Amino acid sequence: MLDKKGIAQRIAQELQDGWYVNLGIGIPTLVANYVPEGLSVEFQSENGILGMGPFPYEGEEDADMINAGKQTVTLLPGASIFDSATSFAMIRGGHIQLTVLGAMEVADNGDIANWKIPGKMVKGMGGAMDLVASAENIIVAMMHTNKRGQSKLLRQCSLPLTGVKCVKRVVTNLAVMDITPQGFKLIERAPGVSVDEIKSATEGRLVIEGDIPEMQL
Amino acid sequence: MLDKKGIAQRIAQELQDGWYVNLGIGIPTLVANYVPEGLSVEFQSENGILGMGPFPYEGEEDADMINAGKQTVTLLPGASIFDSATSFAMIRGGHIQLTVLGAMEVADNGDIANWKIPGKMVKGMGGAMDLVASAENIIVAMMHTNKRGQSKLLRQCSLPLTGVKCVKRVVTNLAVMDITPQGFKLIERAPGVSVDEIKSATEGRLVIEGDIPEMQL
Amino acid sequence: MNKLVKNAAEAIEGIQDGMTLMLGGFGLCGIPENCIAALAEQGISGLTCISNNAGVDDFGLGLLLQKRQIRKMISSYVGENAEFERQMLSGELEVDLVPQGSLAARCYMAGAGVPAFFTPAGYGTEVAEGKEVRYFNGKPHILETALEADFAIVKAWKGDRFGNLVYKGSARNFNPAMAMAGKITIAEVEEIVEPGELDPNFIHTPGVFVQRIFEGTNYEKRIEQRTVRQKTQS
Amino acid sequence: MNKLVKNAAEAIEGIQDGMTLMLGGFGLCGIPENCIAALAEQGISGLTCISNNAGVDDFGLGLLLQKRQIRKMISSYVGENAEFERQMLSGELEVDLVPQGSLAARCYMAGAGVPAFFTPAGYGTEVAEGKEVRYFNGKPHILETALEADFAIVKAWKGDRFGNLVYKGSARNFNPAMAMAGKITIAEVEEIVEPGELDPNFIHTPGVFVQRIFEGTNYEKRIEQRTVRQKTQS
Repeated sequence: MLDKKGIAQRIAQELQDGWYVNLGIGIPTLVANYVPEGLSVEFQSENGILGMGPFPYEGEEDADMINAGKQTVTLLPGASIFDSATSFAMIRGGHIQLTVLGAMEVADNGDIANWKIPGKMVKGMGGAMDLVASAENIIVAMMHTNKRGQSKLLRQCSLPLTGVKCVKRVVTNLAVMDITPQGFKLIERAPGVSVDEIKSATEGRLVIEGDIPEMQL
Repeated sequence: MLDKKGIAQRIAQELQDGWYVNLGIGIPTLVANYVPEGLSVEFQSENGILGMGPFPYEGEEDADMINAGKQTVTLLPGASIFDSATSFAMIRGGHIQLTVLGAMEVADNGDIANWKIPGKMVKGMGGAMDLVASAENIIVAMMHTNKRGQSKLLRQCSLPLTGVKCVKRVVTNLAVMDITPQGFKLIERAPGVSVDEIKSATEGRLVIEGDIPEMQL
Repeated sequence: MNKLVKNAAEAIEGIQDGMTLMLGGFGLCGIPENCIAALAEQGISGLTCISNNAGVDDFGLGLLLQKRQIRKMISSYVGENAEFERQMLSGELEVDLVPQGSLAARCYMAGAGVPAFFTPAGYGTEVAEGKEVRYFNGKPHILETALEADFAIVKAWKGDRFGNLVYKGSARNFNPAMAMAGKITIAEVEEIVEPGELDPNFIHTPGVFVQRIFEGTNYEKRIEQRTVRQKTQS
Repeated sequence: MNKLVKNAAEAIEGIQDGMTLMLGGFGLCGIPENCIAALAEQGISGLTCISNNAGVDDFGLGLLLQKRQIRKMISSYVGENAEFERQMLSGELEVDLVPQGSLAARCYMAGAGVPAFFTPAGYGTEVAEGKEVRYFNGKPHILETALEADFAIVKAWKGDRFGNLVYKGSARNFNPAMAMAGKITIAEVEEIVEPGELDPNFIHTPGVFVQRIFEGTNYEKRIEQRTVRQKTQS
């Protein structure tokens, strides 16, 4: 079974040289720590940065330089700054090759819910609806089940949707799955996790074809 | 009767302090030469300049600094440069207080034609359609009649339109007229021009109320 | 061309109860601190505020929420403010949540004279309810409309009396698009410079979009998430 | 992140007969001279060219018109080119004239993922024929669609191997919006600089929009209307 860092590490394997990547808040943010050697990728922050670097050294924080999670960050050489309208022009226009974001629920048709629990949590969708409606390549990073042990991979989302039929791949603490017309197609098992464990943790349709390899981290 | 410079001079009287102004090619360009003392106005060029100044001194021309008429120009302090999309965002968004342009024909309902003579001259509309559709305050600068002596102030335009019901005021070599629901309303006569001369040179409906003063230049 | 006003109090003259304001910033970054303080002081109320976020409890738009000056918020993310959430859940505060990219575009489009446009964002969600759907290249889009404001209030780094503005770092965010959208746009800046000092090639907001400008004072520039790394390993 | 190519010949690889190209520039100002020369040399034909103007008879896109490489032009103003007018009036060349602001917006919107938008420009004229009309605030608007291109070719002043671009003066014009709109965007620049040399706060086109970049040579930068004043009177 993977921890959050493991999920991020596995997703980092999806990166390709020259890609522009938008990482959501939470587990997705950790992906930046595992960029494979020799790959050049640029991270976009939807508040208006391309080429985000690591956190600043202590004492060098700049209130005017934050990421979409409101954390102080730095810029790498080749970075650029732009306004929110331009930032979402990039996103909506399909110029970002990979979007990684968290989710409360994912349905086996690619629907995603991650912005609202009616009557309870109403923080807003931020940039998530623009991201999921626009990107070609959307990977969800999340735990397979919620705190009460219920599956977050469903036949149908119960929460208000963020986007429809948009998720391409899901990476959880248990498995890597692709969204196919037949449902979640199991691609890889997390280390030490059996196909049966994944089955029982997945409420949505799960497609299992042939031997399912274990992830190589 | 006014010459082209006189028309420009009369239009310059319309300028107000703090206005942003777009001047079309031809007579309108000359308006910049007659800005009343003490008024601060900024000239916009739709290829991406605010704060256009005079022509450069000989030898100081810069191929990268031209106006919409493709003439080499300079910038004044406080000028800014932007791209074409932003330039027309300004225009379409109603941020320019006055637009002055030439016309082949103006109708007494405010229609204007200035971009095409079918089968003959097809240079294109450039930015004229955006300007006339967007600006609140459009003044046409032109000669009252064409080279064959025919009126250019018509009941209805015969040439393909640039915009409908958009012209607010017309300044010609003979008169200043406002567009009203009743037609061209005569506001001022050019020096030495009689109301009858204006009447006979105007094909569209002409409204004459009371004494018509002569322009003060 | 002189758009200089003395201070925030003079800049916000004419803002009345019940008006719609746009306020730049992302989180607490790049927010018009001086004007927010002046609005709080004057107690103008019944406001509709268009702003990506709603500040935190004791800073940014949180200051206006505390004093119940805001009737309605149009935002994309409001997660950092407990008082906001309380007012919203209790129904005291009307909230219209808008996808962040649509929010930015709706400001930009208002400034650009485009009253409506199609975007894929929000299709199939609550956001699309009641909106026209149309397919382009086989993909569903919804029709979104431009957002207008009686006043837009933005914060820039430097500016001149023509209203030309330059922003610093990610404090740019929503400010340029909102500057375009206000019927009257107020800019507060950290430093007023002489016309000509800002390179015309590198002005972020041309002065034509700005009606009033002043040099703000005592910027706190609070950091919400101070994240750092240690210098021990180089 | 290395988008550097050697020269124009390498940059235009993959451009084929019958493709749609966008080319930046206003008149002869800010046009991609090197790429136009390479297109002329390689004789790629049947092109649809989206460009505000069509050059003059012996420069700019006029070079491609001379060699009959262009099947269709999408432009706003084509007044400076006798050969163009001849081909258009004779029917050899298809021409779609578009209001200049709509042209710029249709490029920008393509790059921004907005497939259609309403604009007042052209309502009631030939341009509106066959287009949807809708009223907003009592004013008629027409629905315009985004323009896409197989390749966009732009000219900038400086750039780096990440594709970041900076333009000079009014040579900016259509280049930034077109840079956003190409499926593949080629940028030719007067000077390639090291990443980090361009201030991140003042980059006009972020590198994400650019796929290939090279340092051009022998820029002629012809002036169409050399207008000057005398120094005699100060």
